[in-house]
Amino acid sequence: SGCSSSNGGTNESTKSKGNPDVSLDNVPERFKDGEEVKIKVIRKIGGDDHTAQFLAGAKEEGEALGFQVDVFTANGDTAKFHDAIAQGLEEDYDGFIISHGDDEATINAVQKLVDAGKSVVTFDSIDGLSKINGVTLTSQDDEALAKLALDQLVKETKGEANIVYLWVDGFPPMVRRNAVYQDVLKNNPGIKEVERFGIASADTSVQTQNAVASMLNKHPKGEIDAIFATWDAFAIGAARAIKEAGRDEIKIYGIDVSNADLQEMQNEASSWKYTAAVDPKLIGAVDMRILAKKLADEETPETYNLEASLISQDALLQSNEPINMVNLADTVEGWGQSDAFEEEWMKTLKEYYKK
Amino acid sequence: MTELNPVQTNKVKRSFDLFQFLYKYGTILTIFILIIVFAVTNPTFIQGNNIINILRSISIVTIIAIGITISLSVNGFDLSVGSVASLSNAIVISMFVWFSQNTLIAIFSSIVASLLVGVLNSFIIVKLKVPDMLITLATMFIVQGIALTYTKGATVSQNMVMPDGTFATGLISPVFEHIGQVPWIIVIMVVVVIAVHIFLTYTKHGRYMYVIGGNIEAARLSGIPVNKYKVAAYLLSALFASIGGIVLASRVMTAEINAGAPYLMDSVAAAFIGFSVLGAGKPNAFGTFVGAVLIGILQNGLVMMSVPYYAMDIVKGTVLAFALALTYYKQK
Amino acid sequence: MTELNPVQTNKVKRSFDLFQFLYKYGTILTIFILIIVFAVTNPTFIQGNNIINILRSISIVTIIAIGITISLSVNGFDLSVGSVASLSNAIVISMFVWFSQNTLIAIFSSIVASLLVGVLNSFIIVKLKVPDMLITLATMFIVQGIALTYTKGATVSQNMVMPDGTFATGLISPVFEHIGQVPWIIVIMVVVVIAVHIFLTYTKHGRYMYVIGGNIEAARLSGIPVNKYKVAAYLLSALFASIGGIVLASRVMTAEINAGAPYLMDSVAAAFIGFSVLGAGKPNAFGTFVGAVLIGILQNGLVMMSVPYYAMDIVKGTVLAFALALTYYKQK
Amino acid sequence: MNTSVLNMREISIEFPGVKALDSVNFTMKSGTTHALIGANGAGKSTLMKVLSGAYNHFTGQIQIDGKEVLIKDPKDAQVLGIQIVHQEVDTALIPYLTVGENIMLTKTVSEMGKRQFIRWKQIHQQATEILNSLNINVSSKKLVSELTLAEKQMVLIARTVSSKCKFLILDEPTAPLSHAETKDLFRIVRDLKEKNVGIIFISHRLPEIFEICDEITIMRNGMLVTHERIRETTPNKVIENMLGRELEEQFPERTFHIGETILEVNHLHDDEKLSDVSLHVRQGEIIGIAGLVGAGKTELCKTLFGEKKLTSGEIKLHGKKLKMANPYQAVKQGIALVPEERRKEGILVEESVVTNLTAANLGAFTSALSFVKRKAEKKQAVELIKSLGIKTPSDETKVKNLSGGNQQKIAIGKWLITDADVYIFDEPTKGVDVGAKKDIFELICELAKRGKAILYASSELAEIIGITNRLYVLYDGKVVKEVNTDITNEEDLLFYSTGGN
Ligand SMILES: Nc1ncnc2c1ncn2[C@@H]1O[C@H](COP(=O)(O)OP(=O)(O)OP(=O)(O)O)[C@@H](O)[C@H]1O
Ligand SMILES: Nc1ncnc2c1ncn2[C@@H]1O[C@H](COP(=O)(O)OP(=O)(O)OP(=O)(O)O)[C@@H](O)[C@H]1O
Ligand SMILES: [Mg+2]
Ligand SMILES: [Mg+2]
Repeated sequence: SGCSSSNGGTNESTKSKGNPDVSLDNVPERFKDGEEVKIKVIRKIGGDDHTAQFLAGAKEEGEALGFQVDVFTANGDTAKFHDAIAQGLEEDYDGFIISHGDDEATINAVQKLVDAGKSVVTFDSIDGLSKINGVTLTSQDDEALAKLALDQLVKETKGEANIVYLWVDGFPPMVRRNAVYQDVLKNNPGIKEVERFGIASADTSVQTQNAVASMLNKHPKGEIDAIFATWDAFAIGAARAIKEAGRDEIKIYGIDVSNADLQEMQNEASSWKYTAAVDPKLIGAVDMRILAKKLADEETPETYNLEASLISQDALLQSNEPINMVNLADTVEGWGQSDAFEEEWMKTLKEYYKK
Repeated sequence: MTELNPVQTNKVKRSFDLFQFLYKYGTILTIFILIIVFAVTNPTFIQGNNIINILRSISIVTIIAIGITISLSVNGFDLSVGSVASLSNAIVISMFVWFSQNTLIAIFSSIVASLLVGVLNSFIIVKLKVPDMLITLATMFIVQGIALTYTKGATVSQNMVMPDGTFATGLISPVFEHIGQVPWIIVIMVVVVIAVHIFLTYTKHGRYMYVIGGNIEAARLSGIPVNKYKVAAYLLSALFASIGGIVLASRVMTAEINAGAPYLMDSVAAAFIGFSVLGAGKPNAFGTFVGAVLIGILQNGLVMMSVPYYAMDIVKGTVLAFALALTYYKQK
Repeated sequence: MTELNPVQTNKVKRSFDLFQFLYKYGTILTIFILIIVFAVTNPTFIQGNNIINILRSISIVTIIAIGITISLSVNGFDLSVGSVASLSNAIVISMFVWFSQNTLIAIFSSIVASLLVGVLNSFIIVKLKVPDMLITLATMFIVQGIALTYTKGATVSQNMVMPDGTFATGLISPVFEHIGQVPWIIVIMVVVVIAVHIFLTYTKHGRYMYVIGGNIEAARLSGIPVNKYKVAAYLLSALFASIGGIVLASRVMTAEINAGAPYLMDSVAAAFIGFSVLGAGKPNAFGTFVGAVLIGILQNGLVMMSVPYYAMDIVKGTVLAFALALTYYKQK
Repeated sequence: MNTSVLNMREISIEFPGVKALDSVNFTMKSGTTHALIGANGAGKSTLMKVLSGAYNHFTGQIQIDGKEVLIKDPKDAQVLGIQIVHQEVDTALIPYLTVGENIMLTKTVSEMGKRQFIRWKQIHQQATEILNSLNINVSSKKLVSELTLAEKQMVLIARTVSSKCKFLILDEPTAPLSHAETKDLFRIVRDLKEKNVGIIFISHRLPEIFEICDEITIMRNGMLVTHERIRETTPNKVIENMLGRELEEQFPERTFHIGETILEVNHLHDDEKLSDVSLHVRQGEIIGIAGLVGAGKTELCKTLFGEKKLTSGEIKLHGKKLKMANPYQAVKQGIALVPEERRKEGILVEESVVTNLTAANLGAFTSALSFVKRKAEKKQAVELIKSLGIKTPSDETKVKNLSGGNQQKIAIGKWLITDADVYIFDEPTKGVDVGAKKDIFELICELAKRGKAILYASSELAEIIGITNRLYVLYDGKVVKEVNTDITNEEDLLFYSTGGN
């Protein structure tokens, strides 16, 4: 039967669950006979859009490859995160993607996974993991992200600006972004930080909105030129506050992006001019590919940094249709499309399992 | 003996008055002291713009806290308001974005969904006799989960990518946008506070609620339909949580996950601080508003003074403790 | 009429027994049903390793919930435990990492700091007569702020970058690491539960605490030093929160910001679920443990059944509601 | 005026472990005052709760004017014109609302009809009128939580009296009232009777019953004993019917060995009421503190117990000046207090009888490391239950399920196992039946015989005369008279305690 679009069709129960027209000859041994592959994605932080997209990306890619993918987020509770890893070890998962395991205990936990013969890919986790053989550490290139946004800021203000710095300590990516920021301040004495604020709570964007609103009152027109927001939750809050106060002389340079962010930036009146980002969905997908290569016993690198892009409001406004995370690719070159680690056999598998 | 009496009365009266004064006006006094301190440090603090900022920033907390106040008035306690606000926020935005509905239908749907939570709460409390705090703790989780499941754990915004790969085409009505903007966001808050104040103080229903809260047995024995009023209280509490969520939605124009959750703590604090305002000695709408103002002023003033965010909690907590101490010291 | 009587008595007795049974054993019954359901779905659920996983996962919640239980026993309510656990976590790790202290000093310092919070709480409650829930809400913020300020809002871990650009050189003692590992993490929990159970049930002091919780006025007029016991209760509550924070520190070997905060809700739920276990009708250590087990089993079983994480709250909340309904339906 | 007839037939009700009413019949007409009498736990309050709709799991019939009526909840009863003032006043008042609101409560519930808004002015005006007409001197704007027990009782009566009713149940209304207030209450009762209201009056004070009632129904152990006209019976017959036996002399013989002074109070002041109180108590002596409600008896008792602060003056025990900041220290130094408001201050309603009885002296039942010796504790409790005649299904019963009088016995009982030197009793016989009263008096005399010093505060002058050796009369916080009991009488005491000199 050539029908490939029926889900839950008769093919499900037979040994080959996919499209019989596609030949699996060039596929690695592990995936040839349709034996079940179970992957668990465990992420420590949660409650934000980045998490949702990262998990969706991983799940989509994995399921396209015919894997069973279970996802879990601990919503910031470290012990729960470790409970989930320990529990996953007891079950019959073949591979794990560990995201944001930035605490010391993650090293031990991942070591145990590796000892039990599981394949592991990590994202934005503690550097000490590199000591463990066979684990690939991926991260979005925080240095590059911060640099993209800050270089643009320096360029547009010609190195003379009073800025508000929105940043919060306590998270490894934030620490890395701060390091770049400090460098930029050192190298550009004309850039002065007049205020800083940062809060990591469940309603970061609203808190930031309120805080920036009162800063704007404290510093009348002319005292602030730009805002550097190290996280999109900060940027969107600041953008709303500026809109409410009608202070559109201030420009926002941010990091990270989500669909809601894009909507805000596409608002012509919005002060959010630039944001540097990596597609979180792509991160999930690439991590899944690396994991698949591991399962196939292929060579994988020890570390991999996903490339960052700078999204500008101008570019967004030039498009004649509303832009979201998917069709952003039409505007920003390379967005959401990376063929990194996408092997031929993966394409075959995807074809095979296509519903 | 006749000489002694007046002296004695005087003494009693004097000490009595001081404490009574602090009890009644402690919170308001704290607010004034804060205003003076902040204004001296930074004169922009008392400019019109900033006052509007403060009022805008407390609007949602106040609306939700008013709901809690009503549940407190029948000696209940609704912990599910934060989740209900999240749910309401998610529904109202999704009605626009996913289903291209108009403002009325969007608001109506989210209020109906929230009232269903109120029905669930009050059913379990009234019929199954589970203590309020416990069951609303449970429904807090349930509703939070429902809101998350409804949005599949993602932020709902215009143009978003749907799970099936298509794009959402609905737009948020410009009319709706006004709700979360000055002056409407402040007007809504003021109307809610005044309406509930009148309701609780001047209508028989409000009085019955207080009677139930003060002594449920006595209320039942005097023929008040206790269960009906408990149900009403939880419906109202859900209603105001829902309004809070809608205003939040209009202010941020997206539905982030668990967006309403952070409002629980501040709202509880506002409602409790409100107990003593003007010597009410019980949950009351005006007091709740004053409590929210206290929290809002603190928040705003501290940012103005560039207090690092991590030290802000210390100051916020200390002032809260101070207001409480002023209020309760030597009271019975 | 003499015929009627025995029948009536019988009827009264029978229905009475069923409800009494559900009240006493509702929670435990729920646990058994859950175990059976999960085990049928996935046999690894009842394997030794997974049971150890569950016990490990509830250890910290249980320890903190035991502290809350003690504060509840004097009719108080300590909301600051989550923050105290954060503070204790931060101090114990920083003692190793920043100051290269040994395990004893590290643990000792964090316990002392936590007890200071207990002193503060009880001072305000006993001397200034501020209601427990309000003031511990305030100290919750204060202590959270203090913990954040202490770590400057950063995560404390080995080799961290200090504000002056150097690297922290201290190492966490390998001895300390054992505390958070099996079997010790489970042993500590079991010891805490048994010790507090014995304390509350079989000693004079425990009895006094319950008496105070039942009727503080009568307790005082019976010559019980009410204030001393209230202070003791808040000190114990802070102590257990501190132990919870230390165990957490040992388990994750870092001090993240607000690491203890998520434990508040689960601990409160555990302590409240525990009220009815075996018909105690009041806060009790064993019941709290059972409550924590219920929550832990749910959490573990749902992850095992690959329930989408966002739907997990629905199931968790529903089971909690179910246990509560079983427990309270027709009681009183 | 047409007379209504109330008829309760074969009423039975059961609680876990007790059959509280066993086919009781009760009949009365409106326009009469009907006494309901019985020992503590006889079932009086329960019967009246059935009539007022507080319970709906009883069997039997209630008829008004021969027609069967259904009373399943309080509203049903009110619609039928049945109002009740409950024995435990706290169960019927809303502490954080004003006196006015509390008085007008039933009116705002049942008589507002479609009106939605409260007229505050009107509420306070009407409440004030009612208060004035009843001679109650309390502002209608005061919060109920600030009232004394007697004032609360009067507020409750005011509320009930103000609503239209055919039958009014007063469950021990006079227990916290003194003479003057009782007189006011009786005036109200007579007025109502004139207006053709039927009043059911429960009291343990027999003289009151003979003063005000027309008919009397006597209960014992949940069963009806007799129903007769008051004119055809005598107090002794009533007591015999109540207890099932004759009661000999109510007050025990007093032959004491009076020793040296144990407690001495000099020039005591507190910040509210007491001024310049001096008194002393010797070993084996029972000292009365007489005075009207509000004279400051309770405050004196509490000050001596460390519960209230004294502003000047001194308290000496065995000649040593005492420093007492709280009751804990008082108990440690050998002072015991049986407080006035038992539900609030004296007992632990949610705890078992055993726990209550040992609460004041748990230290005596502990082994090393403060472990409680449960067996010893239970044994002691069982002994006390027997010796005090406490009527309880078991020693593990929660105290809230006991009748009022039995709760009072527990409040006293818990002090008997402590070894105090000074015992202070504040209205210990409130709500206690005559039989139990005798038990309590005997207990007190027994304590005196063992050489304890006893202070006995009461507004029941007869009791003071009956049991004390010597007494002080308080008026407005001051001692206006000290006198040996032998050489005084009730009239004199009443004279002193109303300010006469
Ligand atoms: N809710 C209840 N649960 C269990 N037993 C009860 C309950 N209410 C009353 N009883 C029992 O019923 C009996 C009658 O009590 P009731 O209060 O009617 O006595 P009473 O005649 O009013 O006594 P008193 O003069 O002391 O007030 C007592 O033995 C009491 O323990
Ligand atoms: N909680 C209170 N708030 C205000 N006034 C009070 C309070 N308690 C007592 N009083 C006042 O103190 C005075 C003395 O009351 P107290 O109860 O000591 O009198 P008493 O002689 O013991 O009378 P009783 O016969 O009721 O025991 C009264 O005038 C009363 O109004
Ligand atoms: Mg009675
Ligand atoms: Mg008194």
